[in-house]
Amino acid sequence: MGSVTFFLLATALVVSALTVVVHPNPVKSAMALVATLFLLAVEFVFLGAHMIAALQVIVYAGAIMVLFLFVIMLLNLSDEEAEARRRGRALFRIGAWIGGGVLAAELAALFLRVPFPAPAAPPAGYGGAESVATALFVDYALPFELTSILLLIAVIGTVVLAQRRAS
Amino acid sequence: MLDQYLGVIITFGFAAVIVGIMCGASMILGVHHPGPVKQQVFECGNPPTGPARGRFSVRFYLVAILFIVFDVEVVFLYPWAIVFRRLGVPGLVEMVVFIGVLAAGLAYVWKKGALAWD
Amino acid sequence: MWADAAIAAVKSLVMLLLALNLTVLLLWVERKGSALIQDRIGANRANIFGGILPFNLGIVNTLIADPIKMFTKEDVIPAGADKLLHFFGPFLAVFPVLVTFAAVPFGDVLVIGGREINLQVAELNVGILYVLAMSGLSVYGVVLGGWATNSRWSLLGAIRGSAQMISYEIAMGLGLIGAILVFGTLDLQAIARAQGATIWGVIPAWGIIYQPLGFLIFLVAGIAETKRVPFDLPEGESELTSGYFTEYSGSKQATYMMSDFAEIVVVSALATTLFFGAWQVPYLARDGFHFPGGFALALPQVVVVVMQVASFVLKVLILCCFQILVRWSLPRYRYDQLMDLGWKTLLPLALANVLITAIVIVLAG
Amino acid sequence: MVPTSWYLALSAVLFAIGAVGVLVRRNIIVVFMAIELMLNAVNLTFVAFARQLGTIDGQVIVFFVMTVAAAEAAVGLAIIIAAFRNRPTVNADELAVLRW
Repeated sequence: MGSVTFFLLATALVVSALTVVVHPNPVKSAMALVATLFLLAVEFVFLGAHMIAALQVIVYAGAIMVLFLFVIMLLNLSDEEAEARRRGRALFRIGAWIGGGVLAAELAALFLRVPFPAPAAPPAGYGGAESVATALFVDYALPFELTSILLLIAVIGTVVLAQRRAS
Repeated sequence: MLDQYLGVIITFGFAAVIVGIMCGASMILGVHHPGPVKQQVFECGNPPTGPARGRFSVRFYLVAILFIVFDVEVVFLYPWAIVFRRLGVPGLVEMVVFIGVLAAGLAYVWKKGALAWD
Repeated sequence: MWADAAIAAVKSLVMLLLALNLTVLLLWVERKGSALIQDRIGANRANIFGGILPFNLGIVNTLIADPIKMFTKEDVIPAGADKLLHFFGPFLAVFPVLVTFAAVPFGDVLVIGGREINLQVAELNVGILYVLAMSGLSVYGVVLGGWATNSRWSLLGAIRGSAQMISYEIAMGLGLIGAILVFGTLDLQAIARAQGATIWGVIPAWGIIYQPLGFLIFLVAGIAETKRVPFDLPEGESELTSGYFTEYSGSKQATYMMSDFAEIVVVSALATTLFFGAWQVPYLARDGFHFPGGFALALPQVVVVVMQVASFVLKVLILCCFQILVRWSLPRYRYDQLMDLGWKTLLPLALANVLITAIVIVLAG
Repeated sequence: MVPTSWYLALSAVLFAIGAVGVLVRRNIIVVFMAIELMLNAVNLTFVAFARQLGTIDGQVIVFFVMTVAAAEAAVGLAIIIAAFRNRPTVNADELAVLRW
């Protein structure tokens, strides 16, 4: 992809990511995160990760974010911060933003100085369903099985936490 | 491989224009006579009382959690299904174990009554 | 490059117009169909321009007069609503559904001037996943529409609707796994081509032959996804007025209504592609008919392509009509029955279907 | 072709935005979303390096990261709901005690 496309996408990504962080309304924050995740999926497509891009939209944008929205609506959260903002945290906030800016600039400068050789043209079918599936079920069979245990623990933990005791 | 997505991008553009026009038509073509009564939310004639955004049963949340877990499972099943013929019996065993563990989770939730709506 | 883009644009327009026209046509089929079932006459007149038109076709009413009326109505946004999200609700209900059509093949290859045009807007390696990913996003249309309006009917409808949609999304996805096990690919065009084969040289090898249970699960889950009777709890007219789009009027409300029908078309198109041979006409190959028994009938390529597209549209239309028939035949489920059906019946059934299919494939070699 | 380092720089910026979000926001759910943002920034580096090295492993790791994120979101949000029940607030400062 051309550098113009990259910069357009990158700008959109940064803007939506900033919206997630600064927007006072949690629902709009969540929607901005959905947009960010979707744009990241587009980046994945450009990087040749077709399967991962589709999964990103299904799992992240389509499932995890729905859960976030559910919780926001469940707890009936409205614009928060107005009161939290008043409490003399201004200095800390400014410091955090400066620190974040320095971190981003330093990391970016570091990465941009590394002379990566141009990546070789990927083999046919790279990042497609077959290649990811083969790697997943042959080379990563054990982590795959462990994943199921992780999910089982998540289910049990959630039910225990969320269900009111013996009601 | 990228030129496959040309059609997707173009479809996104067309669909956005079509749906945008459909959603926005009334804003442009319709009349605008707002009024306090007209802008009230509809509650079968009574003036609404109290805030509209109450809290909800935690059951809906449990459904969403189960959705996430099983969505991840489905997402693992898709790549498995396409390479299944090459994997053969080991692939079947792998997936039986995986589904078995998650089915145990489903059974637990079922037993705990998180799926019961009354 | 530009030629490719132009071809892609034309294909995309054709597909979108096909889908939209089917959607609008369904509105009329629904009104007429419900009238037939309930022994009424149904939509039968349109008084356009004060009756200047000499003829009086009911179909004109639904196809032209209704949209014009809807689009020129006032857009009422209730006080306390979030204007931006109020717009994005209906937008996100239809947009993701429409873009899924990019991956659905509506014909085989058309050859014009030596250039082979694949009659599919985008040949995606991960076709089915693309469709599922996009259609999964339409849940935001429901959630945002209900939340943005600051009304309790809407919010309740939105919560119910989204819980229902995500519950049945699992069953829907699992129902398709069996078919993917059989065909071994996610590419919808490849699946369509694979269904051109025949079993013992006679029976067309359509997906439904291998996956009757998978089709049933997919169809039930698909009907539930469209949030219509018998699964119309989110709208539940008798209890929630209109559910998540209670506070919508004019063209936004029309858009929400259209989203239901667009989803019907998507479900039908997917079911056709995976289980009913997509654009395949039995025994029709690229060069004409090859009937079992050696009898062959050569046909020009254009005729073949037209027959394929027509076959696709016809199958989709039949499945759409079936869904409308279901809607007007069955009473509404209760919410606990709805959740039971999704989680306690369809989900275990779909898992069993996947395992049985896999075992049969292993045994058959 | 866009060089890998650009993608890495972009992911660094996204990561920093997420980190700042964790620091400055008090709404615990928004903090959570910022964490998801950081996870995704890292995913981007995985996929970028997978292309750089011409292997598929980075993409498989992203697969696992998504699974872990799903489990983490489920449990984390359940904890928030459980905490909310005892103290109706999602302000991180007011949830400072490990006991309720």
